[in-house]
Amino acid sequence: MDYLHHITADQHVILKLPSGNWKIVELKPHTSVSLGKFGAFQVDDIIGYPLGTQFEIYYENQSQPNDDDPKNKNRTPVGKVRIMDEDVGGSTEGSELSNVNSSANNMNLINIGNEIQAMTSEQIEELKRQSISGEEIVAKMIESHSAFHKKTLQSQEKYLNRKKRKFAKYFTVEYLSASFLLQWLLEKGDTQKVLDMSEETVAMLLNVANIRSEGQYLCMDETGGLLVYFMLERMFGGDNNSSHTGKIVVLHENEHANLDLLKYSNYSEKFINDHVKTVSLLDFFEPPNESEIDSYFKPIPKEEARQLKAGKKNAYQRRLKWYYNQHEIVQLSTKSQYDALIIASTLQLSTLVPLLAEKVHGSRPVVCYSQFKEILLELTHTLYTDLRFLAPSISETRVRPYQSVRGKLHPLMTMRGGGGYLMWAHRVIPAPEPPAHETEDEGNGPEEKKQKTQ
Amino acid sequence: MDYLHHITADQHVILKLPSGNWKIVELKPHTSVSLGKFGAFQVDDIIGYPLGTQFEIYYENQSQPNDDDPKNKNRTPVGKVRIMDEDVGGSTEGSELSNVNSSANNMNLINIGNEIQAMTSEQIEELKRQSISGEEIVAKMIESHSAFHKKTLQSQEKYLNRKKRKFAKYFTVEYLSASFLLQWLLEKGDTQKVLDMSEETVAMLLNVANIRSEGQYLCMDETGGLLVYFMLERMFGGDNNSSHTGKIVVLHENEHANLDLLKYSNYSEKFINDHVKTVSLLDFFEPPNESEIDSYFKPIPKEEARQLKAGKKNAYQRRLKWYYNQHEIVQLSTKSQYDALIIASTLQLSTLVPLLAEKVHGSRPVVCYSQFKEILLELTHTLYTDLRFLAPSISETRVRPYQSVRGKLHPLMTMRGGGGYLMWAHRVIPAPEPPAHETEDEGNGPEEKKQKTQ
Amino acid sequence: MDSSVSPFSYRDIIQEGDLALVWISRDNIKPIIVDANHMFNTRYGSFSHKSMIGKPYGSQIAIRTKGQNRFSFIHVMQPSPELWTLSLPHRTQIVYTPDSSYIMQRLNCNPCSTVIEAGTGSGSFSHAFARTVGHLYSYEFHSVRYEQALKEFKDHGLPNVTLTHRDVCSDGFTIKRNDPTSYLFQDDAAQATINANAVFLDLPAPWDAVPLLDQVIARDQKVGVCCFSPCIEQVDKTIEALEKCGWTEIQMVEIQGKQWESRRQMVRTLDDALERLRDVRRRKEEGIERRKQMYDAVLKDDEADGEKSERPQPPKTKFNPFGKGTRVREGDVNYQWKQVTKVEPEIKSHTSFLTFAFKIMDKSRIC
Amino acid sequence: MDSSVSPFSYRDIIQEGDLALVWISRDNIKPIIVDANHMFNTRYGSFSHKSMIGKPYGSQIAIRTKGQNRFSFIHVMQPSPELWTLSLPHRTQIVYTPDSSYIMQRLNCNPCSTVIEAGTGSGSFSHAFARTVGHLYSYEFHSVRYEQALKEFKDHGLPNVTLTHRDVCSDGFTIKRNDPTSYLFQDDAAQATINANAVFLDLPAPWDAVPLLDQVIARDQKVGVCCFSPCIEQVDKTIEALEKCGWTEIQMVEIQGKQWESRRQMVRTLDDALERLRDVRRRKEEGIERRKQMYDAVLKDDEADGEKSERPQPPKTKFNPFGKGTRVREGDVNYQWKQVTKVEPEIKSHTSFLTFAFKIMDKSRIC
Repeated sequence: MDYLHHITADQHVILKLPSGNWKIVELKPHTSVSLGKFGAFQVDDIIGYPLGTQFEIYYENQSQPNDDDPKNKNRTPVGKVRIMDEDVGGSTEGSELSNVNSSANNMNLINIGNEIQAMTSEQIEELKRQSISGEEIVAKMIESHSAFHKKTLQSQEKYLNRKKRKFAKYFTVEYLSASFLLQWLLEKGDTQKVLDMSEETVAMLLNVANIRSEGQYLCMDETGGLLVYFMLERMFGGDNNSSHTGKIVVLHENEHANLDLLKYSNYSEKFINDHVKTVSLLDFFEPPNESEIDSYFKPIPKEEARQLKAGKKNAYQRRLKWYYNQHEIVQLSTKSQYDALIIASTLQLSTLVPLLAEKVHGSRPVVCYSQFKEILLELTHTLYTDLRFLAPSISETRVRPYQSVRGKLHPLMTMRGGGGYLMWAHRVIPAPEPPAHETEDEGNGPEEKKQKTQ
Repeated sequence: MDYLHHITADQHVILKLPSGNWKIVELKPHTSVSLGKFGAFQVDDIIGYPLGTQFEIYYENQSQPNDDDPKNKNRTPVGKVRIMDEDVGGSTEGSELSNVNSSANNMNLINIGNEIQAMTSEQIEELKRQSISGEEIVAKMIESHSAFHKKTLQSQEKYLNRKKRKFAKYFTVEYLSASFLLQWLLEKGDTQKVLDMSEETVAMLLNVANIRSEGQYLCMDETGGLLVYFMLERMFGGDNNSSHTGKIVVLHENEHANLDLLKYSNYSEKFINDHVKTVSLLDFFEPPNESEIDSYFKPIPKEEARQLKAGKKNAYQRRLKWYYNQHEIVQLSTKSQYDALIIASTLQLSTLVPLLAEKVHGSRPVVCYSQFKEILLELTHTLYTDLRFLAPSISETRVRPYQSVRGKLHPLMTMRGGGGYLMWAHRVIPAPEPPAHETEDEGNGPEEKKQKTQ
Repeated sequence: MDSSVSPFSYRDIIQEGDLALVWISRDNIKPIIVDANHMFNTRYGSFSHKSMIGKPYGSQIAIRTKGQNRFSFIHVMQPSPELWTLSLPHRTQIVYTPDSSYIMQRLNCNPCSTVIEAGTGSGSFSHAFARTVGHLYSYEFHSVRYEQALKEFKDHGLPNVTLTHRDVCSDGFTIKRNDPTSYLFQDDAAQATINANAVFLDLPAPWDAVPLLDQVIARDQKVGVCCFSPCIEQVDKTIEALEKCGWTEIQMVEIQGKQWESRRQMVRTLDDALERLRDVRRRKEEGIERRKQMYDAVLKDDEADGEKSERPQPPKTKFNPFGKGTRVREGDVNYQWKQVTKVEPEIKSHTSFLTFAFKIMDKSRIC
Repeated sequence: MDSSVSPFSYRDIIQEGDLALVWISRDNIKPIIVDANHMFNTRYGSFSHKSMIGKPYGSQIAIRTKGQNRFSFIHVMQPSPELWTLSLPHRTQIVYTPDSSYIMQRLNCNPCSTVIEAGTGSGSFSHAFARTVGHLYSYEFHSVRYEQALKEFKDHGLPNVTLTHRDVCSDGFTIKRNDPTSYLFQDDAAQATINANAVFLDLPAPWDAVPLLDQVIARDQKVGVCCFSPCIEQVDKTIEALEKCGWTEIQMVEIQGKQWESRRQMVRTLDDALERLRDVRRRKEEGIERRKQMYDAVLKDDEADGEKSERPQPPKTKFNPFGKGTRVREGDVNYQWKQVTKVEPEIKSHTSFLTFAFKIMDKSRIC
């Protein structure tokens, strides 16, 4: 399973750029990947290194190719790569920065801008043309930056980061985990596409839904397959050869399920076909009739089928697939009980959940995601009055990241606002009313199912 | 204005006890105040010290009075007081506590309980009978506590705090600010009585409502007068002789306004009568008719009134008061425009606010408090479609207190969950539709009043 | 119970010998071993285990209490790591689900993961790890807790957990023969092969343990670590140690988890409030009319000093659309209600700071 | 404008010379001085100041744009400290209202307060202080900003603000004759009498200023201080200084302010979704029926290899209860909507840490 830990040909990986942005690429051998202003590299040069490795792109003096060919003027020249010893993608290193420990430099707080940069842009361009790394350029610029040491800590930091992002030519090749995929989508501005879901909320979902490698899950995923990818990763860890038997049944409200994002996964088509089943809501609630299916089509003996001519054979194979698919729908919609119900959908949950939960085993979780707490509020009020649901509650989980630099620790000044909410309940099996004379007697159990009075 | 800064006779003050609890007392001269297990003191002994002073109660050896009188057996003996040099009510002092800087004492983490306390309770009682302060008792107990230095930092702290609270006899006399009054109510468990309001939310309310000493405010206060007290304190700072002219008109839905909590304030009755007016919602929306009022009663010339006999005079004075009050209601409900509308009420805000806001000057704020965001959501949707309201928005403000001890800084592990929400909008004056042929043309201003599409 | 099946794996029917969780209320969940001869007693009544056996998990077990003939019930749940966590006594120091779930996600835990956990503590996080990961190496320095956890993991059927009694800060993570451990040594191996790719350190001084990790983490993979510390000063020392030991992408975060209850608040319209005041006014007006007459009388007739009789109290209002005075049950169908959410009265505002970092020990190329 | 009246005190009618705030949108509020000869230009059109004069504050000013004959409007607002804060460019370092309002409340600011503020910065907090307190002593170390604030406070009519150009960390708070200050010295007083009972320090190194406070705070009252620092290490040094200088009840807090938008989400029922799928199915069934016939044909008739013709695409569904494909305006009355709240896309997750402390210098008794 090298592809889980090492950069492998034909794999989808995600690249972290100096700008903090992300880029997903498929590593086609013998091709090059362009990172725009951060340079370009040859795929073959990075194959075999551990996933997570940070590479620097460098150019030898003579290696600016095609400079004369007008066609290639706007093409990023392909450089060589070397492994970087130290991470520079994280937060700013504290070592270069003097500490704020007196108010002595208060006076120079303002008016620090581009005007006090002593190097000309020509000088910088010259440096860039030489085989000098971004780090080195920045160091030289600091040297020549007379006012640098008069800046406040914060502005020093900002300055360094800005410069680094501008000149550095490095990238990190990461395993395309579900979390990175989400981060990439959020950075692209696809917040609404993933229903404003945050990593911490989906992480909470996976745990409270008790996702296990051997579970059979009933799922609605309106995030384009992101939720399903999170589940697959949790269940199988990207391992195409996993022996685990878990299955996700994805219900959808359109003609076809939208699991587009799985195209970035490194699971084989076979693997996905084995572990992810899609059924439309209509097929699920009004499944085909078995005898009707059989009336449309009956498989002929294998021997016979094998002797069909090419054209006929294809048509037969398609019909056979349809036939098995229809029977599978019957199986999934009428004969299966599930280990959890997991919903991330903008359909009205209060009408959906009570019906779908019928297919969930007792004691198993029902977990719904919504971007809006009010939607889950309506849902829980519906579930409160339904004895098949135990203790529905709404949870909110938020991560607060810090600037994690020693001597300058503080929560990040701004962060994304949303992240969504979860409704968590357990499917339970109500008992028949115990015999008693006063049947109109009100239920008065230790856990009051009915709304409590304030 | 000594009573604002110094402990004054007949003043309401709030006492902070070693347990962290609060107690409101009226300082009646020549009486004593009992703090239960924390001792008792003579009011006269503390008069004249600055508000905010921390006192220790101590007992001289012979000063256990009435020990033989069975009547007084359960009465707390009254001690003497002395000023404490150092605050011990705050967070634990770090000095006595060793730092966590290795895992060496991991092994002794558990099973630290009462069983390893070397002093007997008799010994402790003995110490308490002697003229020994709580601090000293705790110090002696630590001395005799063999396992103390083996405890983890956190358990050391907990232990010290527990012991201090148990034996210390000190108290701090604080000015009864609106914030302290709120804190006292919350600690008493009166969370619902004040609609779960937090200090930070009401602080935000005071600022966004632009409360000024000279403002005329229309207010609904379902917190028993707490909100009005916050406003009065902000407007007048507890100064009975304030020259500021501000006024709060309190609308109420019951026969009388409930401003009970003002009884703890140190404002004079006259002051409150001058600056706080109460009008029932019915009187406000259906004010008395002026000629009707006059038909019920007309003042007689002062000379005549003065000559009325005692019984008649009283009756006349009451009628006169009623008469002026009725005319004041007319004034407040039909002739006044207000500088802000401030509502903390559980009446349906979406029906209330549009009507009350009619009485608010243009460009002045409308601020509503609610314990629940959903209530304000309904309200803002109503206001969105009403052109008299500019940019209604919902805000949430939360304070997160830290354990503020050097070397052991962290946010408090638990805190109160609620605190409420605010709706903030500005009263504005819609322009008549500018003339144009296509009157059905949709409004398309820079600030879209209508709901934006996603 | 079939001893080869973990009580934490999916099971459908309650059977004799099963570990089950009895849900009395959200704050009161109790583990039981199902035993046909036992009763489960609550202050709401006694429930026989016999009545549970054979029923599906999740079943409500209902009784009529003898004395008052009241309907009383519990639910019998199959344990999951999250329910198990909820069932632990609150005084225990545990890693709560919002933290543990984020840590697991951030360290990308899955069946291909090998995880180190120090210390084991209450074992609640161990259960969540064990559900998901390939193998968990858990270390506990305290011998009593070690023994407790050892038994618990065995009872709970967690074969992918190796528990070792160890102060990792002084003695590191390497597991040797004769160490107090549940590790099963192969043949003549002198020490365990761990190769962890995810590490969770819940220790007072993680900086002592960080330098010792290199011996046991996978060399040619990206390995993640999370240090869990309540105080900010611990974070500072942890970052120092992580930097010194070559860990990168250091980031500290906090998790804030909130739980919301669904409630209803009565819709009290202005019209109803006004109608109620009108009712009061009507009653008062009688009084005023009478008072006016009295006042006129007073002015005209010196004899009548009506002090006692002139201020009759109007009868208390009878009209009350909000049912004040009587206690209205939330949701009472005679009133209109608005759905609202309410956060818990006391929230967990801080658990610990989570410091994450990553490392690849050996970046050499394989081909 | 009557120069004796502050533009920040309550005024009703927009007048020539007034400082007013033009509200274009929540994120776009611009100050203007009303001048009958001026226009206020936005990308939505031009608004003449003349059309504002004489109208009440809060008035909507509406125009029809010439080109498109579209309705366009602004609102003319009277400045308040909070609106003024919103009108400041976002890049400026300012103390936002959730912080400033809490600080004012915690320091019990009211007309009897005398407050010290260092530094003045953008002056936004100064406006909020000035509205409420008896007197504000504000200190600014940077000369350009000092001059700017001096002019602004004068223009804004804040007579209860004394501004002094000073690096308080090195030179303290005492105001002497000949110091660059707006303080008006009485007679032959050598220095100002300050006696502050509330202090706000927004400085990079408040620990340098804390020891210098004793000279200017009220001696016989309880005085409160709040230090405003972004980094936790600054808090540590601040607490150290406060403890050393005899300040007590030290407590650090953070303020978290969020703004919620009101939105609507379409109610999409299961029944509608099913009906839509039924529509698709009906269209497909035709296809299936045809395919079945073709299949039968294929099995019977070797000649027909229907590769091209046998898989007709069913016509796209026409029925769509959710109006997909067309862009539905939020709140469109043809659909059902659920009211929801949405937090800002980017929240201010951290402003600064607020460290509070209190002190009574002289505890002697007055009688």
